[in-house]
Amino acid sequence: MSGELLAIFVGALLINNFTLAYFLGLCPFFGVSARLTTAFRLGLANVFVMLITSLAAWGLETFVLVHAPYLRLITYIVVIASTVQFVEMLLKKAAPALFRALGIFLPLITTNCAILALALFQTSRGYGLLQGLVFALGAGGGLTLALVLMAGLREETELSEVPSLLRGTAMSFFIAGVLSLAFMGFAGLFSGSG
Amino acid sequence: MRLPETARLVLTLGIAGTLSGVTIVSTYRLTLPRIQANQAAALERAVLEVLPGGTSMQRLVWGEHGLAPAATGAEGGDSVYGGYDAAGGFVGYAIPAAGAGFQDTIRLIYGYDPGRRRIVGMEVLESRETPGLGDRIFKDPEFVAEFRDLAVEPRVALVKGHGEGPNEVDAITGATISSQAVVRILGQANEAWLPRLPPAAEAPPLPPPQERRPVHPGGERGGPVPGGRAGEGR
Amino acid sequence: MSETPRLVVQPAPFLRPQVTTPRIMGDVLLALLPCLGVAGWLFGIGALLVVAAATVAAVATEWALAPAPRGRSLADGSAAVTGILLGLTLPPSFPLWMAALGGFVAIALGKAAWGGLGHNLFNPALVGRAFLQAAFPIAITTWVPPSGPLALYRGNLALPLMQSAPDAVTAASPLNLMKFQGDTGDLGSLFLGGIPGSLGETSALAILAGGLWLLARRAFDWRLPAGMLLAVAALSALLHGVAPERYPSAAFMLLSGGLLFGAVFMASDPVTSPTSPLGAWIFGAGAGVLVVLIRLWGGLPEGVMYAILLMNAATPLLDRVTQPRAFGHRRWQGSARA
Amino acid sequence: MPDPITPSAELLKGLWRENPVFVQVLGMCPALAVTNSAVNGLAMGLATTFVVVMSSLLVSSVRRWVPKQVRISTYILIIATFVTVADFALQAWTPALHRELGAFVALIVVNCLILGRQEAFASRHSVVPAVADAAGMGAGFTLALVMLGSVREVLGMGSWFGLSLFGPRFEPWVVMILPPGGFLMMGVLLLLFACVADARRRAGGRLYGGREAA
Amino acid sequence: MSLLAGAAGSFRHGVHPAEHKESTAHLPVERMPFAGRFVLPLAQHLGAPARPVVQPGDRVARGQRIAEPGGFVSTAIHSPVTGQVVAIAPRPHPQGRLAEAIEIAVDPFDLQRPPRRPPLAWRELTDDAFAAAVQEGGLVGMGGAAFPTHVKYRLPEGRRVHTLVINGCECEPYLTCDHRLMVERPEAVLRGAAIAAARLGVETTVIGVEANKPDAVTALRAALDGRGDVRVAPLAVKYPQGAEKMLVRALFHQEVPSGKLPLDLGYVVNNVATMAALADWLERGQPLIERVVTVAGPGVRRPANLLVPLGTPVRAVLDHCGGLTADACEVVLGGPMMGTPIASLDVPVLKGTSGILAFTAAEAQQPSEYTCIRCGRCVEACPQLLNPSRLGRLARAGRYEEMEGYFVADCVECGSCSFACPSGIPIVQLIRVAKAALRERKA
Ligand SMILES: Cc1cc2nc3c(=O)[nH]c(=O)nc-3n(C[C@H](O)[C@H](O)[C@H](O)COP(=O)(O)O)c2cc1C
Ligand SMILES: Cc1cc2nc3c(=O)[nH]c(=O)nc-3n(C[C@H](O)[C@H](O)[C@H](O)COP(=O)(O)O)c2cc1C
Ligand SMILES: Cc1cc2nc3c(=O)[nH]c(=O)nc-3n(C[C@H](O)[C@H](O)[C@H](O)COP(=O)(O)O)c2cc1C
Ligand SMILES: Cc1cc2nc3c(=O)[nH]c(=O)nc-3n(C[C@H](O)[C@H](O)[C@H](O)CO)c2cc1C
Ligand code: SF4
Ligand code: SF4
Ligand code: SF4
Ligand code: SF4
Ligand code: FES
Repeated sequence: MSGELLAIFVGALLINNFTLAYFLGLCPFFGVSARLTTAFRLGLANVFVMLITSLAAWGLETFVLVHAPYLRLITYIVVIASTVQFVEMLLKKAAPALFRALGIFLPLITTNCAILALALFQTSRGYGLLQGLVFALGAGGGLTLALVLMAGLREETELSEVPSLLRGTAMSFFIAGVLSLAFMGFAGLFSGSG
Repeated sequence: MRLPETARLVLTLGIAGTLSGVTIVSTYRLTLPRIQANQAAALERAVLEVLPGGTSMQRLVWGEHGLAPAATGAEGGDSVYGGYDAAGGFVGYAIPAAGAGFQDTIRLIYGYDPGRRRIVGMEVLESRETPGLGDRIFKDPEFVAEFRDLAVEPRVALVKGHGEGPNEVDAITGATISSQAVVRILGQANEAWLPRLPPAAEAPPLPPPQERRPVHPGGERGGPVPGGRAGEGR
Repeated sequence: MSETPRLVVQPAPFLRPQVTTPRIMGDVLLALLPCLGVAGWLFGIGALLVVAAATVAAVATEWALAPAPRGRSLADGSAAVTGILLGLTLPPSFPLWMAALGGFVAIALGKAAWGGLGHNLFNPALVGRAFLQAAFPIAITTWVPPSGPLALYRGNLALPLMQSAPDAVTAASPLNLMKFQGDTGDLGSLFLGGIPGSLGETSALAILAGGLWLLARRAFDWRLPAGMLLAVAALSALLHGVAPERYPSAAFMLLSGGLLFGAVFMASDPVTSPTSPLGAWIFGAGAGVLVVLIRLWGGLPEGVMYAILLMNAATPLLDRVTQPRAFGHRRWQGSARA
Repeated sequence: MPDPITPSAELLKGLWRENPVFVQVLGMCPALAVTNSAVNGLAMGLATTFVVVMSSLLVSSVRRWVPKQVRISTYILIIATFVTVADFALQAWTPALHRELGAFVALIVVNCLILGRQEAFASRHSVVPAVADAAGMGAGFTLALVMLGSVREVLGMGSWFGLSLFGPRFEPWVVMILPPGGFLMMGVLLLLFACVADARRRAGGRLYGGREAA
Repeated sequence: MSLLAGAAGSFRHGVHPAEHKESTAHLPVERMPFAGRFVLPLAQHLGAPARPVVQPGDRVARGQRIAEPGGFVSTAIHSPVTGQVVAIAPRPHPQGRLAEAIEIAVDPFDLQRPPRRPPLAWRELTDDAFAAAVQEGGLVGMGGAAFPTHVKYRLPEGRRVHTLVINGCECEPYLTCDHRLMVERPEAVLRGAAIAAARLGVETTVIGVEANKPDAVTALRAALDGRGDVRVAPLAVKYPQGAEKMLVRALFHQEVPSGKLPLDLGYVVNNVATMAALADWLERGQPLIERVVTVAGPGVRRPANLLVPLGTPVRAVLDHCGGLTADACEVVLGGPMMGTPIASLDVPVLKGTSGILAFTAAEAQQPSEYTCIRCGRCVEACPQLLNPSRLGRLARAGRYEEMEGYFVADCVECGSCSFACPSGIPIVQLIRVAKAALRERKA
C-alpha cells in the first residue's frame, strides 16, 4: 500500500511531472517564473488548490456524478472554482498571513489546465481519497519544483549575454526543454519496474 | 421590466445552466449508441485477438458464487472475459491487467487457455512507453509472438538472449524494462486469476443469443464521459 | 633627467593571474589524453572517429554561432573540451552523423543559446548527450566489446539520418548486467578498462590519471568530484551493508558506468556548478545521491548524466543559499532581491 | 484599437500578426501536449476552432443580456458545453483520434485562448466580427499546431500525416515526439518567428498582406 | 588548505602572489639627495585638505609648517627642505588630476639641517592636547590610506582600547620599506609604540609581522630586550594580511563587524612606519617630512630603498635609481595590488607613497578577458568573504543597487579577486566604478 502511494507520489512529482512531461499549467509556468519568490509562492498555491480539487473531485465522483458522468466536466469546473473561492474566503479570515502570500495567485490558477487535469486523471485512474490526495501532493510538489528550478535558472540568465532574439519566451522554452530532458532520468523511479 | 439585481443574476445563470444541461444531455443521447458500439467493438476485437479461434465473448464477473456471466446480473468486483468459438465451445479466458511500465501504467489484456495452461495471446491496450523503444512491446511482432504459446508454469520469466524454455520470453534489446514490465504484469495477474478460473469444462457457457447484452467495458459505470477513460494523451 | 616614456595607466592590481582560462581548458584537454589513448587502444579507429566527429561539429558550431569577431571565442578552447567530452561519453559503434549532431546540439543549444562561454546553465556536453540519448536511445545503448586498436564498427558508418547496420557482436555493459541480471563482474577489469561501455568511461585508471593532473594544476574545484564520489561510496556502502544481495558494493558502484568520468570531468565543469565551496559540496553530494537513486531504484541502468544535469538546474538555487557569509556579518543576510 | 474592424482583417490577424501561439503565447499546454504528430495537431486545432467559434457566436449574440457579475461564469458554462459536445463527437466518430488526444480535449475548456477571446473580443463586438475573429484565432491556432506537429512528426517518425517520407531505414529522432522535443521545437519555432518578425521590421515589409506590425 | 592556514593564525581566504621582495629586502635604506623642486599637494591624506599658511615668495625652513589642518580629520604639512615657496597652484597629483599644491624651490646653499627640538612632555598632555600635538606633526598612517593619525588617539567618550596592534605585515609584493625600517630602526618603532600604548592606556601591544621577514622579527625582539608588554607575532605569508580587519582576525580570531572599526572591538591598528614617525616627532621634533620608499620592479635599473623627502618628483627618484629601463611602460605608486598608476613622472612622492614600481610591457600587458567561468577562484580569494564573481556580473549588467545586497560596501578593494581571476576580469575595478556610482546616486 505505502509502496503504491510512493509510486503515485514520485510518479506525479518527478517521472510524469505535470509541467515537464504532461505540459500542464504552462501558462503560469512561463508567466510567473521570472522571480524566485513569486514562483515558489505560486507553487505553494498550486499545492493548496490541488489538494482542494482532489477532495472536491473525489466527493463529486463518489456522491454526485455516479448517475450522470456526462456532466463531469462542467461540474468539475464549476465546483472547483467555487470551492477554491470559498476556501479562499475562509483562509482570509483564518490565516491572513498565508492568504497574503498565496492570495493573488489563486484566481490565476483556479481554473487552469493543471488543476482540471488533476481532477480528470484522478478520476480516470480510479484513485480513492487517499491516493487522490497523495497524487495532488505529488503533482503540486512537481509544479513547485519545476517552477522554482525554472525561476532560479531564469534569474541567472538575466546576468548573461543571451542573444537578443532569444531573450524572453524562446529562452524559457529552451530552459524548459533541457529541464525536461534532465527529468527523463527519473523514468521508472520507485515504480517497481527497476 | 426590471428584475431585482440578484434575481437577474440567478436567472441568467439558471437559463445558461439549463440550456447547457439540455445540450449536453441531448448530445449524450445522440452519441451514446455510437460510442458504446465503438467501445464494445474495440473490446471485442481485443478479446478475440488474444483468444485465437474465438468468435464471440462475454464478460465474467468474480463474485460470491465464483465466476458468473455478467449477463446473469452477477455483481462483483473484478472481471475477465470468456471467449467462445463459432460452435459456442469455450476457447479461453481473456484477462485484463495493468501495472507500472517504464514511463507510466501499461494496460494489457491476455488470453489464457486453462486446458493447456498456456497464455495464447497478449495485446497492449494502453501505454505511454517511449515510441521506438518501449512501444515495441506491441509493435515488435517477434515479441508479441512470444505470447502466442507461453507456459505459465512454473512462472512466466524474462530472459536476455534466446530463451529456450516454454515459459521464457526474450527481452527486447533496448527495452528490457518495458519487456520486464509486461512479464511482471502477466505474472501478477496470473497469481490473482489462475486459481480462480475454472477449467475449460466448467467454464460458464455462452448464453443463447437472445439473452446477450452488449458488453460495456468497465461495467455499470461505463459509457462515455468527457475526458474519457481513453487514456491521458501524451 | 629621464625621458618620459609613454605610460600605460590601467587599474590595480598590476600582477597578472598565474592561471588563465585558456590554460585551464588546455589542462582539461591534457587530462583527457589518457582516456583518449585508452579509448583508441581498446576500441580502435572507430572510437577516435566518433570523438573527432563530435569535436569537429562542436568547434564548427562555435565558430558559426559565436558573436563577432568570428573565431575569437575558439581561443579559449572550451568548445573543443565540450566536443571531446561529448565524444568520450558515446559508445564506440555510434554512428558518426549522430555524434556530429550531438556536437552541434551541445554547442548550439547547450552553449551559444545562452550567450556562450560562461553563460550556459547546463553542461553543454551533457545537453548534447541527453539530446542524443532521447533521440536515439537504441544506438546510444548499443555496446560492443573492445576489439583492439584497428577496429572500425559498422555502426559508425551509417549514412546521415539513416539507421546503422547492427554490429555483429554486441555486449552488455556492467551496469546493465547488474541491473537486469544481478551480475557485478570483477573489479579488476572495471579498474583497468577492457569492458563494454562509453569510450571514456571504461578505464578508471586513465580517468584517475586525468583527475590527478587536474588536481595538481588546480584546474577544477576538487570538492565537486570528491563530493559526488563520496556520496555514492557512502550511500552504496550503507545499502550494501544492509542488504548485500540486493545492492552492489561501493567499489562496483564507483568503478562502473560513467560515474568516475562524470565526476572528474563533468560535475567539475566550473560554469555549471556553484561558485561557493559549500555549494560545491552540496552539488557533488546531490549528484551522487541522484546517481544511486537512479541506478538502484530507477528505470535506467545509469544516471550520471541526468544526475549532473539535474544538479546543474539546481545550481542557481544552490548559489543563492550558499553565498559566503560576508566578513563581519553574523550570517548571510544578503541578497537582496526578493 | 485604431484599425477598422472588417471580417477579413479579423480573420487574417489571427494567422500571423496576433497568432495565438507564436505571438501571444496562449494555449501552450495543448499546443505542446498533442503535437507529436501533424494529424493530432490538426484535430486538436479543429476541435479548438469549433469551440472558440461556437462560443464566440453565442457570447456575442447574448452579450446584451448577460449581467457583468456573472459574465465569466456564463462564458465558462458555454465553453464547457461546447467542449463536452466536441468531446462526445470525437469519441463517437473518431475513437482512435480521441484516444490519442485523451484528456486534452476536455482541457480545451481551460484553454486561455478561448476564454481570452470571449473576454477581449466576442463580448464587445457583434456577431459577424466576433465569429470572424474566433475563426481567425482558431485558424492561427490550428496552423501553429499543424506546423509544430509536422516538424515533430517528420523528425520524430519520418512521416507526415502518416505518410512515410524517408523510407524504412530512416532513424527517427525519438526525442521530437517526447516532451523535451515539444519544448525545444517550440523554442526553435518561436526563434524563427522572432527572426522573421525582426527581419520584416527592419525591411519595413509586410507578409500575408496583413497590416503593418507596430 | 585555507583551513590549515586558519589554524595557524591567519584570516580566511586571500591570495599568494609571488613576493618579488628579494631585489630590495637586503638593501639598507639610503638617503635620497635633495631634488631642485618639491611639490606638496594640500590633499595627501584622507579627510579635508590642508590650508596653506605661506605665500608664494615666502622663505621656509626645513620642517616648518606650511599648511595647517583643514579640519579635525585633516593634518598639517611641513616643508621638507629649506627654500622658497615659488607657487601655490594646481600641480599633477598621483590620483591623475591637477590638485592644489605648494611648490618649493630648494635653497642650494642651505645646510638642510634636520629640524630638532627637545622631547615633548607628551605624558602630561590632556587627550585633546595630545591629539592636537600629533596633528601638528602632520602624521598620517603610512600603511597606505594616509589616515590622519591623531584621530585614532582622540578616543570617543567612554571608548576603551585594550590592545595596540602594530602592523608590520607589508603583505604587498615588491615592497620592503617597512621591512627595512623594522630591521634598521626597531627601537624607533618600539619607542613610538610605547608612546602610543601609554597614551591609549593599553596593557598589551602586538606587532604582526609576516613570516617572510625573520630578520625583522629578530631585530624587534632584540630591541625589546625582554620587555613583556610587547609581543612580536609572526604571521602566515598571505595577501592581504596587512589589511587591519584581516590582521585583527589573524591575531585574535575576532571579526570586526561590518561597518565597524577595530576600535569598536578595542583595538587600535597602526603601521610600523607611523610608529617610528610618531617617535621622531614627539621625541625629536621632526615632523613628517620624509619617508622610506621602495623603488623596484623590472622596469627600474637599480632597485633601492630610499629615504625620500616628501614632495620629491617621482622622476627624480627614478633618476637617482639609474632611470627606467628602455622597455618600462608603467609606473605605479604603492604596491602592485592596490597601488595607483601614474600617467606622468612629474607627480610627487606623498606621505602615503610606500613604493615606486616600474613595469615593462611584459607585465603591463592587459590580460585577455574572457567571460566569467564561475570557477569560484575569486570567491576563495576574497578576504571579506564576498562573492566577487556575482558582484562583477551585477556590475557589468549595471545592476548596482542589487550589489548592495551582496555587500559591495564591505569590499576593501584589495584586488585579490582580480588577481585570482583566470578570465582576466577587472572585478575590483568594476566594483570601484559601481561604488562610485552608488555614492553618486545616494548623494
Ligand atoms: C529516452 C529514453 C527512453 C527510453 N524508453 C524506454 C522504454 O520505453 N522502455 C524500456 O524498456 N526502456 C527504455 N529506455 C531505457 C534504455 O533503453 C535501457 O537502457 C534499456 O531498457 C536497457 O535494455 P538493454 O539492456 O536491452 O539495453 C529508454 C531510455 C531512454 C534514454
Ligand atoms: C588590502 C589592504 C592591505 C593592507 N595591507 C597593509 C599592510 O600590509 N601593512 C600595513 O601597515 N597596512 C596595511 N593596510 C592598511 C591597514 O588596513 C591599516 O589601515 C593600517 O595598518 C593602519 O595603520 P596606519 O594608520 O598607521 O597606516 C592594508 C589595507 C588594505 C585595505
Ligand atoms: C571615514 C573614516 C572614519 C574613521 N574614523 C576613525 C576613528 O574614529 N577612529 C579611528 O581610530 N580610526 C578611524 N578611521 C581609521 C581606520 O581605522 C583606518 O585606520 C583607516 O581607514 C585606514 O585604514 P586602511 O589603511 O586599512 O585603509 C576612520 C577611517 C575612515 C575612512
Ligand atoms: C574541470 C572542467 C570540466 C569541464 N567539463 C565540461 C563538461 O563536462 N562539458 C562541457 O561541455 N564543458 C566542460 N568544460 C569546459 C567549459 O567549462 C564548458 O565548455 C563551459 O560550460 C562552456 O560555457 C569543463 C572545463 C573544466 C575546467
Ligand atoms: S601598503 Fe601595501 S604592502 Fe604596504 S603594508 Fe599595506 S598592503 Fe602591505
Ligand atoms: S577587492 Fe573586494 S571583492 Fe575583491 S577580493 Fe578584495 S574585498 Fe573581495
Ligand atoms: S575568478 Fe573570475 S572567472 Fe572565476 S568565478 Fe571569479 S570572476 Fe568568474
Ligand atoms: S570607490 Fe571610489 S572613492 Fe571609494 S575607494 Fe574606490 S575609487 Fe576611491
Ligand atoms: S493552457 Fe493555460 S495553463 Fe494550460
